[in-house]
Amino acid sequence: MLTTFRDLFRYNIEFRIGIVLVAIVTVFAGLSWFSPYPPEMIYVVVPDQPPSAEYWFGTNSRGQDLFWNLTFAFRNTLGFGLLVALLSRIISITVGMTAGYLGGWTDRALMFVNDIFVALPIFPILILFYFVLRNDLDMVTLAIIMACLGWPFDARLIRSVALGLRHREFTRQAIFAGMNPARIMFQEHLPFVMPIVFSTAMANMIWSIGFEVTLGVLGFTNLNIPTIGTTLYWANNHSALVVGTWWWIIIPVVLIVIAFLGLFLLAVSMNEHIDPRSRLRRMGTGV
Amino acid sequence: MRGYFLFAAKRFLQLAVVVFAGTSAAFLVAHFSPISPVETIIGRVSGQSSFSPTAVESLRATLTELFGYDQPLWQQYLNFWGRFIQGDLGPSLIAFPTPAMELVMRALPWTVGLLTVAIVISWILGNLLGGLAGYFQDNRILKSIGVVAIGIQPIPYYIIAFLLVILFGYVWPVMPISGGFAMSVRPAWSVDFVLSVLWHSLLPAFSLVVAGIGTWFFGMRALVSNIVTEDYVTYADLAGVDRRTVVGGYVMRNALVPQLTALAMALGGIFSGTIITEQVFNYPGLGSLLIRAVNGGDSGLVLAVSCVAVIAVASAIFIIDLLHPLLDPRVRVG
Amino acid sequence: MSDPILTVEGLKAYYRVGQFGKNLDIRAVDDVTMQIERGEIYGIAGESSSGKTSLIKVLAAAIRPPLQVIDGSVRYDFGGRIIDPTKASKAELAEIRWKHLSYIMQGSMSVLNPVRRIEQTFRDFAQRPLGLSGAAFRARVEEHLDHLKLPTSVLRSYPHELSGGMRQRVTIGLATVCRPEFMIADEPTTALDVVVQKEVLSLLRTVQQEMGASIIFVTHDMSVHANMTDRIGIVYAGRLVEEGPTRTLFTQPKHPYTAHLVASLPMIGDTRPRPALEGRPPSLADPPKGCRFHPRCPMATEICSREVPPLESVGDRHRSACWHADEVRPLVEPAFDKAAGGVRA
Amino acid sequence: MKGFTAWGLAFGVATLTTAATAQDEATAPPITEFPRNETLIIQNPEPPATNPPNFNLWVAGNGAALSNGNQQLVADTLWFIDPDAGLDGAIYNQLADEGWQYNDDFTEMTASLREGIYWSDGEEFTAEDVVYTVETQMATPGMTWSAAFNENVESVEAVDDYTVRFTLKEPNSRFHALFSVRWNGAWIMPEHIFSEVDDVTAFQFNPPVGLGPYTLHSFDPNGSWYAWQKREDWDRTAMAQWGEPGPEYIIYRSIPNIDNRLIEMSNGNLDLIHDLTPEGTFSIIEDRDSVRGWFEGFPYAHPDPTLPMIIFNTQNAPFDDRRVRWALALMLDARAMSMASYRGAATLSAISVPPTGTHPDDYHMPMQDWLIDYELDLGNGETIQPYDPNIGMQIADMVRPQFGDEVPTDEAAIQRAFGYGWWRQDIDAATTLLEQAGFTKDGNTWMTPEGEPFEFTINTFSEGVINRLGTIIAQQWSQQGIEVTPLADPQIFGTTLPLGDFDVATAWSVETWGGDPDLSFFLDSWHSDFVVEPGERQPSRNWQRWENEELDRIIEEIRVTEFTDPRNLELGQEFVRLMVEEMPVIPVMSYNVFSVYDTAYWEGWPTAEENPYANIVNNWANSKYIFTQLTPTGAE
Repeated sequence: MLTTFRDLFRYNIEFRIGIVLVAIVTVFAGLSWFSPYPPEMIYVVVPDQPPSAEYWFGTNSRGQDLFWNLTFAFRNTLGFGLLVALLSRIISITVGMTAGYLGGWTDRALMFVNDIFVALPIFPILILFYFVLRNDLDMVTLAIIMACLGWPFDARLIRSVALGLRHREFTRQAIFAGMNPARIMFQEHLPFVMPIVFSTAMANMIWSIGFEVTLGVLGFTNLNIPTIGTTLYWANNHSALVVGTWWWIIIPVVLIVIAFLGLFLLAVSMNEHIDPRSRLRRMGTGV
Repeated sequence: MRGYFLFAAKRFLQLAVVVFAGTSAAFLVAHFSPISPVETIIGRVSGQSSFSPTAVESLRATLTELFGYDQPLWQQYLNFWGRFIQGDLGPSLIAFPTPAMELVMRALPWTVGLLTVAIVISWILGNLLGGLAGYFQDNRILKSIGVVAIGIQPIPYYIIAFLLVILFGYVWPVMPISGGFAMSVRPAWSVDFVLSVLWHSLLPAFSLVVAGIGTWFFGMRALVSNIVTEDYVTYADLAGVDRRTVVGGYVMRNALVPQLTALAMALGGIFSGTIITEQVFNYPGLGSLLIRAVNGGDSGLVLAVSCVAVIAVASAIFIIDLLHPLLDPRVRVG
Repeated sequence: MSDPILTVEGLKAYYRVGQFGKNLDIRAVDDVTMQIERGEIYGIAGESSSGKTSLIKVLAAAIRPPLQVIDGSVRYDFGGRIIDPTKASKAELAEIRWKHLSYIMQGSMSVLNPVRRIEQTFRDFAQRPLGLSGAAFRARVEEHLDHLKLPTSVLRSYPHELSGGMRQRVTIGLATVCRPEFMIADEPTTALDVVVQKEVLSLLRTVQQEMGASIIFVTHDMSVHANMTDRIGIVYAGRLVEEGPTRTLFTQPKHPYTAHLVASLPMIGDTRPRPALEGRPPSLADPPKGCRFHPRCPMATEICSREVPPLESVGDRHRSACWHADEVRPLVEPAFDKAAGGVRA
Repeated sequence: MKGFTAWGLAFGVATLTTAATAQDEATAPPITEFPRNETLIIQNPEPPATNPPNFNLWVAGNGAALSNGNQQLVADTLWFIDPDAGLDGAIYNQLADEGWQYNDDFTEMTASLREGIYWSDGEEFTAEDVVYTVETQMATPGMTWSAAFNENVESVEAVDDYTVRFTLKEPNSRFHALFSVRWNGAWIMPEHIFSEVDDVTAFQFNPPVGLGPYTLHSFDPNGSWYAWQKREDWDRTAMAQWGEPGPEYIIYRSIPNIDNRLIEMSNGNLDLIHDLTPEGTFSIIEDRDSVRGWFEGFPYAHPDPTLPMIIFNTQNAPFDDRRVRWALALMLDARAMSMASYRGAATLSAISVPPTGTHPDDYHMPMQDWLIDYELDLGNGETIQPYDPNIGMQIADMVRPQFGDEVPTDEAAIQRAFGYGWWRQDIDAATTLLEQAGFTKDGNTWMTPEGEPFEFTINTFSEGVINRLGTIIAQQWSQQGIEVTPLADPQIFGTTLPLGDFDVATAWSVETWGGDPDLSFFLDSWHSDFVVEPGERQPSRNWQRWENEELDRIIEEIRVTEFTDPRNLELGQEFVRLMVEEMPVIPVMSYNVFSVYDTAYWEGWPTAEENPYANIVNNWANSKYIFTQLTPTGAE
């Protein structure tokens, strides 16, 4: 895994750009720990100030310094994305590897369940949860719900990799050596699955953050927590784009685009690493 | 043919299970709503004037019985299914006592129409461009389309839709930014009406296309760049098979199979986008209805919209699955 | 050597890979000169990644980056029509493909488009070169398949509905339906089981004899060579190291590498230990100086590591590139009997 | 090319599907143009109607739109009481040709009806319609005014075609209020239509038959717009006394997205917007010269006679303790609340009467001295004078750098616009009061007498200025060591307030006529007779569930005092003083609605300064008087 990263970093320009972009937003989110203002406070600075030396990102109509407010928003949003990715990885690895390794009846049953989850329209279900939970729908709860809905795509991919590993020589040796299936799966197979786990994790983050933004924009999350979604909600609530406080929309959008682009490039370059055919092709076109 | 029936039967079973699981989940989640439909209705009915406590009490009793809230949960669940099978999901609360299903059915065609148009366009266009970009990897125009797509892809959908409103409604006000058709026409089988519907759906559909096309573009490009290395493509090239035949019949045609599967898998997600579209463009449809239901505390209607969404998406997937063997002969036997 | 259909002179084709500022040449085909006669089956043998696939890519005019022709020429003579696939325009190439020059590819599983019926594939491949309209074309194809003793019902099938052997026979039908003068067969039987392999080979041979076409037959399987080819060229690390009539090469190899290849053929009843070839084929990106075989050659001397041995005549139509060609002896008792036609397994 | 063909094909198919399903509403002629100089376009604040073809506004909660023109242009009833000055006084005789007549003990009310009024289908309006309206609703539970009529009316009779007499169950000097429109009122039903119907509650009433000068022209089957056309016989309606309405067509459009409202008005597709954000208002007034609000300059918005406030659930501890309520009030900074909610465009009120309509003259100005001198006993022997009469001036100074000349400088004007004053933030006094109530401070955290941290949730609106108000209030209390979380609650009026499912909320339980000092409109329902046990449904509007003997005395006296009696004002002021003393709710400001109108196509609109004849907040049925005053500018 580490050498994979090293190789990617060395030889893959997309991966490098992706790392840099993700690093930018991560550092930005990290700045929230140095914020002079608590995130939920309003009317602490003069509202509606455009970006300036004093307020780098300007101030919004709620009297918040957008720079510091967005650091919190990114911390919460990225943290949320990571948590969803982490939790859904656990489910997708378990399901994917079990189905791929055990095969047969187990595989069919798991993939049947998998297909059900794929077919569920997630958004109405999320809204239903919001409808029921209201303010109790904090970021962690939302993350758990999203994780429970966001694993099937990736489980299928992991399964296909695991399916290939089952027929490999070392698997047979391990079976002869008397290793139990769980150990084979997690000791022998997991390292091979990791690249695709990583790549799907990036894609999953884009997915979950996208939903967070959508829910937030509609006001269907806890509006007291600063996130990218709620930032846009408040901006919209104050007609930001129409009344000319454009920085309130443009800056978070630029930042989220940076984050998404970074994650996207990481996922793509990782995918390429997994599929050597497209890598060869890339070498070819590099002439 | 028998193989196909077996295949279709299996898919149908899957459809049934999805609908069952999805609606059951929706029922259970909605059931735990702290907002009591009974109290919501009483609030709405009594909101406009003062109600005597006795009148409220008798109304409450009637409604409790109507909703069956005096029964145990499993009984309510069975009742739910009993009514559900007959296409009845109880009364809506924000338009009491109009059946929730009636409201949903009124909104459904708009959503389905808009989504179908948007999905078909973005799928075809995205796959076409992506396929060409994957095949002609050195083409400048296709390369720059790829760069633009990478730039647009991460923009949250809401922003794309809203920018279109600002751009075509404000800066350069040439497009309608709200409604399903113009106030000057009436719904009828007339050229004017159809054109008006088209004209009004253009901007919302375009926003969905812009947002959706990237996925197909990238997916197809990646698929094609792999498929061109397949033996049958090389072989056809060696045989001097016509370029267009190779691109169309060999490369794209084979890439379409996984892209069709991807379409089925993406439908649930695409449905989410339309909720925002309808919000931003004030377009009629399920999304607007859902938002109104949530804000109105109408658990019956929220449940109905969720169930219909589950059914609609699952059915769409089912239909796509049925198309699958037509595109991929290998599925037919299995 | 009166009427060669193909003449290759001093051909060099490299994979030129440029990455991160470095230019790296993989010398897949390095200074190859050869001629192929009309009606002849010419075998090309060699280990995997010896460059034989690259060589036939050039011959089949399937040169795609990063493969580039650096030097030399290739010259086809199709009944007076002279064409060099490395220099010809796309239109010119399209003219000769399938009509004069066809191809049977490795891997029968994947050379047919899985979503097209066989008939459609025939149409794609052969309708233009044959210049026939729908019904006439269909009749021609059916006639051809009949001739090959293939059921015409395969035309309505999809590739996945056919067995591996049937698929490869269909491919042969596909490659021969236009009655080309030259065919390139790249490992056509590798993935097939032995019985099917035999049937496919005999089919190919029959068609070839009827049409009088020339075939370049590439395989790493020496027993197939023994059965199929008239002449063999041995390729090692991008170079042609020995060339001669099949029987001669098997009985009197004049290159130590050839001797090893021949010796590696298993023979029934022969339980003697085989002298194994040590080491691995060299990297084509950085081949050894001098004779490229010398690091593995038991007979290597000082000159071998210094100078490249020229490909020189060592007998009737027999050429070898070895400083010690005279000293090479077969490593096992020659047991070649082409007439018997048996494949030793 | 293949792609394009397929694209076109798919597009066509999908559209036809849509069209086909929408077709079932097909009735009217295919194309109607609405000439811009004959058409008035108004934003309806309701979301697109849930039940578009339903016009039956006597059945509550049936999903019919109300403020889509139905109640402004079609429905009518006996009297209107305007929140503003009115065309000729705030009280209009509408279907009645004179004021309400009670007998001496207020057990009978007689209404004399206007003659020569016709329904839009040509039927004459008579006393039978009024009698039918009352009797039908009394006999049919679940209709909007069923309960109100049942509680009050013993019997109703048509004395003759143009006279109706109500016999009341109990003396009530305010019975006429049911037929007096403030926002809405008990609309008269067309007897000749409804008597033909089996189930009046299920009846859709499409097309509606009304007494107003407009009839339904067409509507969107998706409920997002309704177009109305002037009746040819508009002069046979009660509105005719104010002249011919200007617009031939009036269209009400639902535009939920605020930005779209701004865009549509900028593009000339909207003449009157019901409500905007403060920022949106500032922006459109700056961008489009022909657009203005109720006030020409800052604060632009129309103050509705509604009083946003902090409501305590006085049945829950510790909010049953007057000292705690006062302490919480003294922790607040009125300037911050005004700035955060309305960007300074708020009209503050320290007393429980909205600072709007005629109320400042009746209450705020006369009571100013009493408020300045008011002494609050902190319980430890100290007293303070908490009222600050200068807060309005301070806010005016705060917004002047941004708005310059738009901000008035004259003291009286500032008091009208920004309010007469509010409570001074006094943390020390608040601390004393809380300590007197048994609270202790642990570090920066207030602990309840039980030793728990003092924390609670404040329910507020899910968006708009009241949401902002709730947020800033929570923040100010949190800064003082009470952990308060704002909760955006879309169900606040639907369930939260009626069921008492809250500790503290920002909403309102005070709504007045605006144009009359009488407070009975809301106050009658505050009588302790109506207060229910915790968990039960409280009838409108005593959401604070507060009981007080003095309050009951005031209410009971109002019930037997004639509407126009000056004694009402004295009783109102007594109520105000009681509320200041007890603080069961903390009044904050009037509900200022950012209605703006465009004078590009129509002129003659009401203004705050010269001609405040009607409320421009157009979901009020009272806004109908505007249409008679409008004339086209000639622009197209």
